[in-house]
Amino acid sequence: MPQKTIKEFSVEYLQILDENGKVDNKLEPEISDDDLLKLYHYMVLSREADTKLIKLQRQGRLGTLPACMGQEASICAPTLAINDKDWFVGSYRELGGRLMRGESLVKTMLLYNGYEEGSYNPDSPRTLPISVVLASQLLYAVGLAYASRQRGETDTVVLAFVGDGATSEGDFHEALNFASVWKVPVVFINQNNQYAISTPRHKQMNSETIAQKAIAYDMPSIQVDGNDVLAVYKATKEAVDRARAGEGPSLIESVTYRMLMHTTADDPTRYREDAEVEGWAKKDPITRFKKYLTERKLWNASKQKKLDADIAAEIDSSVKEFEAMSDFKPDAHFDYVFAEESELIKEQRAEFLENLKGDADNG
Amino acid sequence: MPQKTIKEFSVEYLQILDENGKVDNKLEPEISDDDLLKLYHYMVLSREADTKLIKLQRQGRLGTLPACMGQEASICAPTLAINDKDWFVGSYRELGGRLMRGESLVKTMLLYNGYEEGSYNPDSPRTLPISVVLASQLLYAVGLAYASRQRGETDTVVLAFVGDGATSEGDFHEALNFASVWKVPVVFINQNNQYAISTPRHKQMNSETIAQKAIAYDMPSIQVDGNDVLAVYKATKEAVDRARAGEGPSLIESVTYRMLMHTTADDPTRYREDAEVEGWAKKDPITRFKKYLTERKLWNASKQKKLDADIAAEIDSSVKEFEAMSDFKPDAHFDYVFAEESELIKEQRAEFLENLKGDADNG
Amino acid sequence: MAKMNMIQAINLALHREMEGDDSVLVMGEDVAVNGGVFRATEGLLEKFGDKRVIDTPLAEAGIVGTATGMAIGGLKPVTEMQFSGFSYNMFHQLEGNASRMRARSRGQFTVPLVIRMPFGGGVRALEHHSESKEVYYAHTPGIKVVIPSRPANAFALLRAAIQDPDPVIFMEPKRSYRSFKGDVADNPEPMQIGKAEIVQGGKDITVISWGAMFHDTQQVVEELQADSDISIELLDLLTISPMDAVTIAESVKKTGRCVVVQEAHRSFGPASEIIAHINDRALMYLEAPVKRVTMYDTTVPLFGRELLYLPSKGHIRKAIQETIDF
Amino acid sequence: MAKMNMIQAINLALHREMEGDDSVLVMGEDVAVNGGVFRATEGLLEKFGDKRVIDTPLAEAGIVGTATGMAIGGLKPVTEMQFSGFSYNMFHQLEGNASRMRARSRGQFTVPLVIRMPFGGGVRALEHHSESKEVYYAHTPGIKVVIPSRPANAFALLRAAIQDPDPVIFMEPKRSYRSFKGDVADNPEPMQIGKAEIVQGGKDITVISWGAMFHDTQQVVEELQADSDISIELLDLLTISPMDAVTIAESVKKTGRCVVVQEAHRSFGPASEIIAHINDRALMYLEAPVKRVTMYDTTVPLFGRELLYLPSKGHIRKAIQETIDF
Ligand SMILES: Cc1ncc(C[n+]2csc(CCOP(=O)(O)OP(=O)(O)O)c2C)c(N)n1
Ligand SMILES: Cc1ncc(C[n+]2csc(CCOP(=O)(O)OP(=O)(O)O)c2C)c(N)n1
Ligand SMILES: [Mg+2]
Ligand SMILES: [Mg+2]
Repeated sequence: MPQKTIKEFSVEYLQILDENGKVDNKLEPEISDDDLLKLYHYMVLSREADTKLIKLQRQGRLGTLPACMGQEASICAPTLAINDKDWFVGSYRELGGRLMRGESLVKTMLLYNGYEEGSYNPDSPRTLPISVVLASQLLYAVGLAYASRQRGETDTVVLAFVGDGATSEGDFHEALNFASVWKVPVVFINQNNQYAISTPRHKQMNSETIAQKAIAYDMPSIQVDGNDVLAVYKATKEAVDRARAGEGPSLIESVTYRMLMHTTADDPTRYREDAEVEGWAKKDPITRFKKYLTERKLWNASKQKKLDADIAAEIDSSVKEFEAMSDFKPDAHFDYVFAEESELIKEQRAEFLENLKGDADNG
Repeated sequence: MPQKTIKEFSVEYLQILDENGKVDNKLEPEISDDDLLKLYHYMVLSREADTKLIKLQRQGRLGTLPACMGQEASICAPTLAINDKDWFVGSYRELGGRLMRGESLVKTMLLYNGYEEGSYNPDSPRTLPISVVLASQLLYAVGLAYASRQRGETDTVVLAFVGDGATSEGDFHEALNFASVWKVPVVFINQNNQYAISTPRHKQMNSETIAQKAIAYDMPSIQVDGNDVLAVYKATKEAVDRARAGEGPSLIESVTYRMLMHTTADDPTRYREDAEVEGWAKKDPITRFKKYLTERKLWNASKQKKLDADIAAEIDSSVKEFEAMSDFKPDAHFDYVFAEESELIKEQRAEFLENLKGDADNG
Repeated sequence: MAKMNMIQAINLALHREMEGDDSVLVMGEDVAVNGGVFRATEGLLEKFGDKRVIDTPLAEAGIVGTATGMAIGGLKPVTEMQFSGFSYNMFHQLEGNASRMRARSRGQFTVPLVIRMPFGGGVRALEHHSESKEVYYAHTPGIKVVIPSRPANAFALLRAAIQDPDPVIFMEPKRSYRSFKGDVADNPEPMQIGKAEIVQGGKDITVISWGAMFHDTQQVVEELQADSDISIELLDLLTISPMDAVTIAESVKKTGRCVVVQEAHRSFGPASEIIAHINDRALMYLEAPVKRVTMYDTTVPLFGRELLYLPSKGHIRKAIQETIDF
Repeated sequence: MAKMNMIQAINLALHREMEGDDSVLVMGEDVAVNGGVFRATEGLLEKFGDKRVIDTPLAEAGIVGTATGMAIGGLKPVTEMQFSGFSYNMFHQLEGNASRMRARSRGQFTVPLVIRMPFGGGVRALEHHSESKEVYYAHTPGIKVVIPSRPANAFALLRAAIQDPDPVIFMEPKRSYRSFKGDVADNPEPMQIGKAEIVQGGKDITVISWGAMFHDTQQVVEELQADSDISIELLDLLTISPMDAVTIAESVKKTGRCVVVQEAHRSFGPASEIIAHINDRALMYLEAPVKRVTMYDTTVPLFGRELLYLPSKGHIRKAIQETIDF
């Protein structure tokens, strides 16, 4: 037996709704009108909320936070493809997805105001808190999927998000490997927004696509236009269906762009050209989606006006609610070291409260 | 633009000298007679030394050590493809390769007798000590390759070994990614010996080949019959040539089999069938190579007799030299904490020597 | 009541917990078919099947990371790190997620996870197989660190660890795995994590140790008591973190003297924390400095020299003697 | 002599070392084009090119692992961990290779590597961005751990770290990056790693701190001295490991009292090691227990509460007062 080819692979790309809002009807996914409108609602809400959060941060009313503008399709469309019984395992840039999952904007603001209370979301019991250690969340996503099957939930799927930069971490590799070996129902959504802070994709990896990384695990994958809600939804829905059917995990590379700063602490003009940003502005996912909805007669200017007003009001009342909050229990942190307080923690809590009194006395 | 294929990949397999010693002349690599004989010498030496080391361990004269039988082609053929100026970065199962690099068997025995002196090999200044933290060595292999280029050694190549099990570690992924981004001259040799201790390949990964893992990095790779010296050599040589020419790293999956225990602490009958082992015995790399040499008139029974005698004598004298060694400086370890001894280490060394005296006094 | 060694006791504890609770599962490298490289998990696969006894891929972060997810999802994974020396591959997972999930989510998500790992020297092993670095874990909030010393307490404490609603690092002194047997009651009083054991009372000096060193220490204590009229209070620490500062301090208040014997490196080692607790709670009772008998601050030597660098009985005896004579 | 803040001093040290030695290079996440998220490496890319100033892929083990190889191969890599909270991803590389290569190979292969990492709280950051876990590194043989407190010592100690033939963890108190300026001589006396600095002499009590806490501590010391006639000896630890036990002990022998102020968690923290050294060398001089003023053993809170959990000036003052009054 001489030299011969033993395996062949390919990577597919999917786009349905193009930059000009033209749709490829053969590929159009089935989405109910209600769901289409829900999706649009949350994409717009995400964008407006994002804008508001950044403003609040600039005014010193919130701490450092990440910007999401441009990635709304890439974040919200996958979220539409799962249901409440499924798990949502995010990184930190999935604002719109979290809102769709039922988290309130008040919680988001609490978190970015430095309170763990923002990560306590009993109304969304299957949405995990944001994860900052890059790619580490993918591993617990895989474990969650294993647990759901083991506990007899034959229907549950885990949706897990990760960035392009984070694919360089060992945990990314270990998670995809475990998922494929265990054949667990996880759908990995890669937000390929072209940058990891200042580092562009080509310094991050030598491969032209992230989708091809799934080949290392014989895992289905696809690259999609991440600013095209229809493509992102369709690819995710197919992957979710496979996962539910017991056919294991998938990787979706969603090609998108972070239009603003990495976080409010970042200055993107240091590492990228305005022209690049402008190019991507033309591919905006919301503009494109709106055109599609309008053409399908699901949308019009008066609906838009009402939506804008509703969202402005919602954000406004959330900010008010958030700003009215006070009275955060100072020693709360001692409550969450262990289920049962240890002696040392008990002593330290007492010392803490004693010192607090002292500090207050000292002004 | 609808759904379309954007990338295609394939994995090749190479075998030149088949299980029966039949050679595919079209693929036969150019190797000088001297080199062929050198390769054969070291493969036999490796096998005999391996056998002897295990015997010594069984007699309590050495500690736990790994067995190499069956992997001689897979280890020695790549080593033949590099030269002394190149770096050799092993894991722990490359005995034959280390001997080819000029390490003495005495050092090997010292190491497995629990003395770091066995890892001090000034005669082989570009061979790194064995590495036990799986896959971690791949990262420093990549760094070495970067350093050689940076320091103007435009010719140096790094050969790095890793097992099938170790491909699951995050470090494997990070190393291949860094190597491909930096386009450094590293050749990764994957010893796919089918097991990681008791864990077979199919529990380790969902992919059918390890070679395909290189696709994640757009890195050239190939799967070779690891018991076929000619195939292993040829694939490595091509990869080494590419690396030297500045074309970057490669991954070679060498499909072989660990015929004996993982280490002397392991009992392989707990996890695999004799029949499987017997099947692989028929593919033995040394038998096959000997047939090839004999057919090429490079080898005959009398040469074999001489080789056997030489090797027996060499091993014997190494064992004698090793066993004659004594007088290991007890406080040697304090010498290698830092280049310059710190105060605390100075004090601790004094305390150590004081205690030692006490212990001796106490018998 | 049966006589067994520590490995058997650990194995029995795993059997009992898996029988008693469907959500308990065991996972790690070579734990299923092979029964673990030390045979701690032997027989579990046959009894509980490969969904609850999992040979994982070879990746420690993968093991602890996925186990964290399983624990969040309602299971109780008992993971094995083949040797503690390879547990650092998962350190970021433990520090970053498992240890923080309760605090991060205000109790919404919790991680009842056990990480078993053989540790320590004296078994003529390869590099990375002989270290005692419990401090890395003990200095991390949100996790408990337990080190048994005998079959009976290994059995009881591992069961307590599996039942614990928070992450527990269960470090097994591999030198004690098979070196002796002890009585293990199949249904003993449960043991509580967080308590040191006063193995014997005494009034002249407090001697504290844990894990494999505990046995050398105990022998020296017995020899010293046979040879002299020193009355020694011997403590087995058992839980490294959170440390039982009260028991330590009460003992030292009584004896006024203390020796700590540990395999860990000296600097920033557990003995320093013990000394700090004594400082906080019993300083004025001290009649001599607390002595630290420890591994030195060198990399742990290969086995050719390891016994020289591990605390020797002579060293322990000398430390006790000098502290008494101070 | 120029006035600059700590970030500028670090940046200048990198410039000087890279100018002076071709084998020095800088690598990490976002260190080149972006000049580092704190701008510590600003201007290096333009001056030294992208072979010596490398934007790496996003992988901490990858950075430290490849840097280890570079160091073995004759270069002097200065790596940046973007925040210390992400350095645990490379812990196995450091513990398993960089820290051991000298011992493993009997000096044949050595690793002159620097790992810079901003650490500590007080800057209103996200989770994982505010921890002080120097102990993980300090308990590891074969590596040094340095923490500067001021522009001048940051400049001199970073240069010493780069020139050091062994791995040095250089932990930068990010709260002090831009909070004040100080004089930095471009060609100062070199500073030696391993020495604590007696910032001011005194005879009633020794107060020890380092990093960002040093400044709060110094302020309290100054206030106390203004308000009373307490004479305080103030030490800046500067090197965490190997610790300057002699300077600490000599000071405490003189004063008989000591307070340690640290951002690190209390249990198994650096203060415990300081107490252990005092125990070993100066116990009988102590007139009061050494006080530990520390972060508590809870996960470091998000910034909403972090100032409550970091040692406050009130807490420091109280500790000094109580120790004096003991
Ligand atoms: C393990 C780890 N290393 C470093 C960081 C610091 N960091 C935060 S975000 C970021 C870039 C992430 O890029 P990418 O994965 O592409 O996600 P994006 O921010 O673009 O959504 C870095 C380096 C981190 N959070 N975790
Ligand atoms: C990081 C790490 N985890 C676990 C181990 C323990 N261990 C030693 S060898 C081995 C199996 C390695 O298998 P493979 O990579 O296939 O190499 P082989 O032994 O077959 O040559 C394991 C799990 C280790 N040495 N390092
Ligand atoms: Mg990105
Ligand atoms: Mg193998």
